[in-house]
Amino acid sequence: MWNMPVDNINYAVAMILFCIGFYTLIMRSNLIKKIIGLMVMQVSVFFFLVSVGYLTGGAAPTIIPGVAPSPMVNPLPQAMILTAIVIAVSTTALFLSLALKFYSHYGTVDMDKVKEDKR
Amino acid sequence: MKKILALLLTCALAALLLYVVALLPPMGDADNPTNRHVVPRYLEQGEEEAGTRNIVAGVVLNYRGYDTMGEMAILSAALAGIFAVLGTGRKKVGNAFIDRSGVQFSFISRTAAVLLIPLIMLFSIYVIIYGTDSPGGGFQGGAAIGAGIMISTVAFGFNTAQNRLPHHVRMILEGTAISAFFLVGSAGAVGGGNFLTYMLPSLATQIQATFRTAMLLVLEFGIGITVGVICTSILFALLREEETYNVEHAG
Amino acid sequence: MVNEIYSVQPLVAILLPVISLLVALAVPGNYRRLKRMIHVIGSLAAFGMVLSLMPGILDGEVYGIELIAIVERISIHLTVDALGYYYGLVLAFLWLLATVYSLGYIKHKDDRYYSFMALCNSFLLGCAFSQNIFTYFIFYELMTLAAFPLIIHEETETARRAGIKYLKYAIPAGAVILFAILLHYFWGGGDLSLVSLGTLSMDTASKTILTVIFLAYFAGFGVKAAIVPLEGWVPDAHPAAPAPASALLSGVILKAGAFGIIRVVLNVFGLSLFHALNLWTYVVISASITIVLSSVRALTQDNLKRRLAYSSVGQVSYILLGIGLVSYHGILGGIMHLAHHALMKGCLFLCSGIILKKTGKTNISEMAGVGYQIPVTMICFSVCALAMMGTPLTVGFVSKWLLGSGALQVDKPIFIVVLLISALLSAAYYLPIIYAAFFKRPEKDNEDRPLLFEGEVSHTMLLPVLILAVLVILAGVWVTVPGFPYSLVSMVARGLFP
Amino acid sequence: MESAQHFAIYAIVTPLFAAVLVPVITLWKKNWAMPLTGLALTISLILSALLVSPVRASGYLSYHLGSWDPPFGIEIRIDFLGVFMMVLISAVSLIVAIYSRRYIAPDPSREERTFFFFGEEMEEGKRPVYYSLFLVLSAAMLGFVATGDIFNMFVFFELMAICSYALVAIPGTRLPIRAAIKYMLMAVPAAMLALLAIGLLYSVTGTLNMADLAETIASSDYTQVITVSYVILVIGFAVKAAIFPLHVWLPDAHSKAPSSISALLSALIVKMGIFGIIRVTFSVYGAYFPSGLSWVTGVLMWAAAGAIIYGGIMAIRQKDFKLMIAYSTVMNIGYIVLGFGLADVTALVGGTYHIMAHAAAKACLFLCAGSIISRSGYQTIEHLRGASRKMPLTCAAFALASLSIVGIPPTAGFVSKWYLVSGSLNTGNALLGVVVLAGSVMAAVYCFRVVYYMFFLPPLNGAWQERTREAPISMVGPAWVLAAASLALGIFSSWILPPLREAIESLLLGI
Repeated sequence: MWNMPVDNINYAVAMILFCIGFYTLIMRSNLIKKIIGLMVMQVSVFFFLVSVGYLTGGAAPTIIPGVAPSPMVNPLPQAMILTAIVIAVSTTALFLSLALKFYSHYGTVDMDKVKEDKR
Repeated sequence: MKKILALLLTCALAALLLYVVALLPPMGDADNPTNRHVVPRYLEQGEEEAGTRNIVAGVVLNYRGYDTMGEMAILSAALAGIFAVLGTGRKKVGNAFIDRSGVQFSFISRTAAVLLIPLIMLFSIYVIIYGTDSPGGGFQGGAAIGAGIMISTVAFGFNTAQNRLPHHVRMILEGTAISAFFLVGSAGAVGGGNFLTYMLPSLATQIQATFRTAMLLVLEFGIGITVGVICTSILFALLREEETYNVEHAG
Repeated sequence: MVNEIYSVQPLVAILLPVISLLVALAVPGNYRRLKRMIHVIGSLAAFGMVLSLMPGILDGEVYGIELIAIVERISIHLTVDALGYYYGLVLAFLWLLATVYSLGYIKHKDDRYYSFMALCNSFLLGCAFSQNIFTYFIFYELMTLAAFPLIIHEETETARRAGIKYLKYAIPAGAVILFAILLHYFWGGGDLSLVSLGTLSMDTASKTILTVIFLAYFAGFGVKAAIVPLEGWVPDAHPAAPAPASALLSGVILKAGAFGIIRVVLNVFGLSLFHALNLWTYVVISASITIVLSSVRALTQDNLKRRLAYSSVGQVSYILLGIGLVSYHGILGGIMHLAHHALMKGCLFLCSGIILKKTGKTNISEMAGVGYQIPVTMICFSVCALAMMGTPLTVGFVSKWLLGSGALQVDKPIFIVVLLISALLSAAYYLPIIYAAFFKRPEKDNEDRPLLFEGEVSHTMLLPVLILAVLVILAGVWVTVPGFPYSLVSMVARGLFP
Repeated sequence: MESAQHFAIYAIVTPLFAAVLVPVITLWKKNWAMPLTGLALTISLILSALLVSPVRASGYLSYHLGSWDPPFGIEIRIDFLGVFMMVLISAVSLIVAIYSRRYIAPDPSREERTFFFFGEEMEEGKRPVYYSLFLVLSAAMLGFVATGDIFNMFVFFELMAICSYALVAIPGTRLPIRAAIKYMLMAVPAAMLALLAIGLLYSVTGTLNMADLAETIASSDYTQVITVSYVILVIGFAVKAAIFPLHVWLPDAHSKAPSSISALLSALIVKMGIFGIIRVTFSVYGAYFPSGLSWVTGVLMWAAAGAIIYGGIMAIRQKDFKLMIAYSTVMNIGYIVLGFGLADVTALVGGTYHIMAHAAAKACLFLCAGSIISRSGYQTIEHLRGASRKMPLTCAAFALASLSIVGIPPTAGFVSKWYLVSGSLNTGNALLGVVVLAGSVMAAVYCFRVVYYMFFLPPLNGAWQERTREAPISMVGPAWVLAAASLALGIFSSWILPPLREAIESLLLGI
C-alpha cells in the first residue's frame, strides 16, 4: 500500500520537522535553543494530527443553520490538538521558567559551560 | 563524535518515520478509517446530542470533556510549577519592583490601551459566549483576556497591573475551571447520569436542553477566566523573576 | 506422607524466646538483672516446651502445624519428626546453658547481645522444626543475619573484620541455596517437603540437573558446615566472638549447615537416589579432605579458640562423612556426632571463656599451670579434650566407633584410616594443652609466688561447664538411655534402613 | 450497587478539586494545607479500596463519562491491576503527605535544626504550592491507571510529568534546577513521541478507546504502522520508566529532589511508565502479543538484565546516600521490567508484585534518608556511622526496609524475586534467574553496608555531636508504616497473589 509521496506530503513534512526539532534538541547546548527545538517537535506533531483530520473539500466542522450540510473535516483531531496545544504551552512555560532560574544561578544558559558543579 | 552520533540517531528516526508515512492511508481520503469510524456520529448527531453547532466545541466540552478537565488541571499545574520554581513573590527582594517592564506611562500607549482594553474584553466575552455555536470558545476568549491584561501591563507598568489584579485574587480565580468542571460533573452524577452528563434524565424534558446550555456556558466561562488569569500570572511571575535578578545583580 | 498430629507446641517453642525478648525490651533499662533473668527464663521455657514433646516423639508420633502460605502452594509449615526434634533438643539445651553462662560473661551492650541470642534461638528452632526446605531456608537466612551481632559483639577491629568476612561468605551462600531451592521446586514438581524419604526422582529430572541441584545445596549449606574451600570465616569468627557465642557457633550454628545437608540427603534426594547418582562420593571426599586438613592446620595454631575452631571444622565433617558412607552405622554415628560434638565443643569453648576471664590468657603457650588456678574448669576441659580424641567411655568414642563400623559395613576401610589420622592429630593438638595446664610449673606473680587456686569463677559460669562435662561422660557410658542421642537417632536410622 | 460506579471518578477528581482549594484556603488559614491534602487523599484511598470487591466480582469496571458509550465518549476502565495500582498510589501518597508536613515545615518552637534540601529552608510561600502540586500529581496518577482511553492516558501522563518536573525543582537551588532541566530534556521529547504514536494509531484506526482499538487493530491491514507506533509508544513510556539505557535522568532527579518527592518518584512515578507499557501492550496491542512483538519484549528483557547489573554496581560505588538509593531504584526497575520482558505469567506476577514491594520499601528508604539528612545535614554514607545512637527509630525502619530491598525472606522483596526466578526458569532463561539472585547479593552489599555503618560503627570524629534528635513522630511514623508494610506484604502475600495472578492471566492469555 505504498502511497505516492505527494498524497502524504503533509505527513512527510511533519515528520521531517519532528526530526529537525529533535536534532536541535540534542545538538544545541544553549537551553533556549533546546526549548525552541522542543517547540518545533510539538508543532510538527500538531501539524501531523491536523493533516490526519483533513478531508478533501471538507468545510470547517461548524453547522450553520439554514445552510445545506456539506462534508466537514474531522473535528476529533482538532479537539485533540486543542488539548495538546495547551499541554505544550504549559510545558514550555514551565521549561522557560526553569531556564530563567538556571540563568539567574549560573549567569548563562549554556548547559555545557556548567557541566562540573558539585554543589 | 557526539555530532555524528546525534546525526545518525536523527537519521534513523527520520527513516523510521518516513517509512511509516509511506504506509499511511492517503491524506484527505473520504474512506480513511479516521473518517469512517467514530467521527460520523459527531458530525451528524453532534448538534442535537451535544447541543453545540460548533462540533469541535461539542467534542471538547461534551464528548471528551474529561480530557478538557485534565487540560485545565495541566494549566493550573504549570502555573503552580512556575510558582514552585520562581517563588510566589511573597518574599520581597529589596525594593524588587523597580519597573523595567516595557514602555511605561507614554501618553500614546496609555491612550491606546484605554481605548483598546474595553473592546478586547468585550470581544473576548463575545467569543466565550458564542463559542458553542461558532468558532471560538473558552480558550480563545481566555487568551484574549490575557492579551488585554498584558497590554495594560505594558501601558501602565508592572506594579499598577499587579495591584489591579493582586496575587490572592488570581489565586482564587485560577481555580475557576476545575471547580466548574467539578461542580458541573457532580451535578450530572447527582442528577442520575454519570460524571459530566448534561442531559439529566431526572429533569423535565423541556428544560433539559436549557440546563445543558447553561452547563456548557458555565464551563466556557470557567475555562475563559482560568486561561486569562493563568496567562497573566505566568507573565507576572516571569517579570518578577527578571526584576529580582536585576536587583540582585545590577544592584 | 506421615500423618502428623496438629499441635501448637512447636510454634510456641519458637515464639517463647521472642516473647521473652519483647518483654525484656519493655522492661525499663535500669533493671538489668531482671532483663537477663527474663531472657534466661525464656530460653528455659523454650527448652521445657521442647522437652514436653519428648514422650510422643519416642512413641514415633509426628507433631505439626501449618502456618500462612508465603508463595502459593508453599507454606510456612512446622513439623517435629524424630530428626528435627533431635536437633531442636540439642540446640535448645545448649542455648539454655550458654544463656546462663552469659550472665557472668557478658558485661557491655548486653541488651543487644541477649536480644539477638533470643532471636537466633527461635530462628534455629524454626530450622529444626521446618516441614519443607522453603521454611528451612527462611529461618536459616534470618538466623544467618541474627548471628552477625553476636560475632562482632566485642566491637574490636578484628571482631568487625571477622563479622564482615562472615557475611561475605554467608550471603552469597544464601543466594546459592535459594537458586537450588528454585531449581528443586521447578524440577521436583513443586514438592519441597522434608517428611518423605526423597521427593526428587530420575523421571522428573535428568541426571545432570539432579547433580547440579545437589551440588548447589551442598555448596550453599557447606559454607555454614565449613567444608574445606568454604570454611574461611570459621577460624576468624570463633575467636572474635564472646565465648558463649562461639560455643553456640560451633556447637549449633555450624550444625545448621550440616543439618541442612542431612535433610537434603535423607528427605530431598533419599538414600537410594543419593547412592545411585554417586553423589555420596562428593560428600565423603570433601569431608575426608576437610577432616585431615583442618586437623593439620589446628596443630599450628597457638590461639586456643582458633585451635578449637579448626577442630570444629574437622568435627562437623565427621557428620557429613557418616552421611556419605550410606550405611546404618555410618548414618547413626554421623547424626549422633551432631549432639556429641555440640556437648564437647560447647564445653571446651565455655572453658576457654573462663580461662580468659580468670587469667586473661588466650594463647596456649602462656597457659603453663593454669590448672592450678582454675582446677575444676581445667578438669572439665581435659575430659572434653580426651573425648575429642575418642577416648573410650566418652561420647567421642561412641561416634567414632559407629563411624568406623559404618565404614566397614560398606567395606570402605580407607575411611577408618582417615578417622585414626584425625584422632592422632587431635591428640597431638589437645594433649599439649592439658600438659601445659597441669604438668608445667605455674608462672610466678611479681612477688615471685606461684599463681595458685584463689576460687573459681561465679557459679553461673561454672555450672554449665560441669553439666556438659558430666553429660559427655554419661552419654558415653549409658548410650541407650531414652532421651539421649541414641534413642532418637536410632529411630531415624531404622526408618531409613527397615 | 448504584453509587459504587461513581467511586472511581471521585477517587480521581477529589484530589484535583482539593488541589484548587489548597492555595485559596491557605491565603487565610496558613496551616490547613496539610490536613486538607490528607483528607482528600484519605477519601480517594477509601474510594479506591471500596472498588476492589466490585472489580473482583466482575472482571473489570467500566464507567462512561458524560454517559457517552464508548468509543464516542471517554471510558474509565479498571481491571484488577488498575485497582491494585489505585490503592497503592493513594496509600503511598497519603503516607508521604503525612510525612511532608513536618519535613517541609519544621516546627520552630522545638528549635529543630533543619537542613531542608541541602541546608536551605523552603520559602514559606511555596508550601501551599507544594501540596497543590502533590495533590494534582496523585490525581494524575490515579487517572492514568484508571482510564480506558489512550488520548486521555496521554493527558494524565503529561499532567503527572509536569507536576513531577515542578516538584523536583521546588527547592529552587542550583542542583535541583539542573536535575529538573535534565529530566525535562529527556521526558518532554518522550511525551511528544508518545503523542506521535497515538496520532499514527489514530490515523489508521480512527478511534481512541482502548477496547475499541484492540478490536480494530486485530482486523487492521496497516500492520507495519501499528508495530512502529507500538515501538514509539514504548520508547515514550520507557523514558519515564527509566529503563536501563534511558535511565540517565533518574539518579540526578531522585537524589536532588526533596526526599518526600524522591519517595514519590521512586515508589510510584517510574512505575507509571511501566504500567503504561503493560497497559498498552495487553489492552491495545494484545492481538500482536506475543508473537508479533516478541522481539520488543526480548529487548526489554536484556535491558532489564543490564539495568540490574549496572544499577547494582553503580549503587555500590556511590558515596552519596541518596544517590545510592536512586541507583538502587534503577536496579529494581530492572526487576519489574524483567517480569514484563519474560512475557510469562509467573514472571509478570513477580514483576507486578515487585511494583508494590519496591514501592513500600523504597519509599521507606527515601523517607528515612530525608529524616536523617534534614535533621543532621549529613549526606555521605561515611557520615552515617553511628547514626542509630541519635536516631534509632529511623535507622531501624531503614534496616527493615533494606531487608525487603535485598529480598531476605519473608519480606515482600523475597516473594517477588521468587516469582521472577521461577518465571525465568519456566521460560528456560536460567541465566536471568542467576542475574536476579546476583542482583540481590549486590543489593545486600550496598544496603547492609549502610545498615552496618548506622548500627555497628562509632560516629566519625566530631560527627553526630550536636543536638541532633530523633525525627518527630509524624516523620518516623510513615517510615515505620511503610517498613511494616514491606514485611507484612511478604508474610500475607497469599491474600494478594491469587487475584493478581488471575488478573495477569486474563491479561496475558485472555486476549
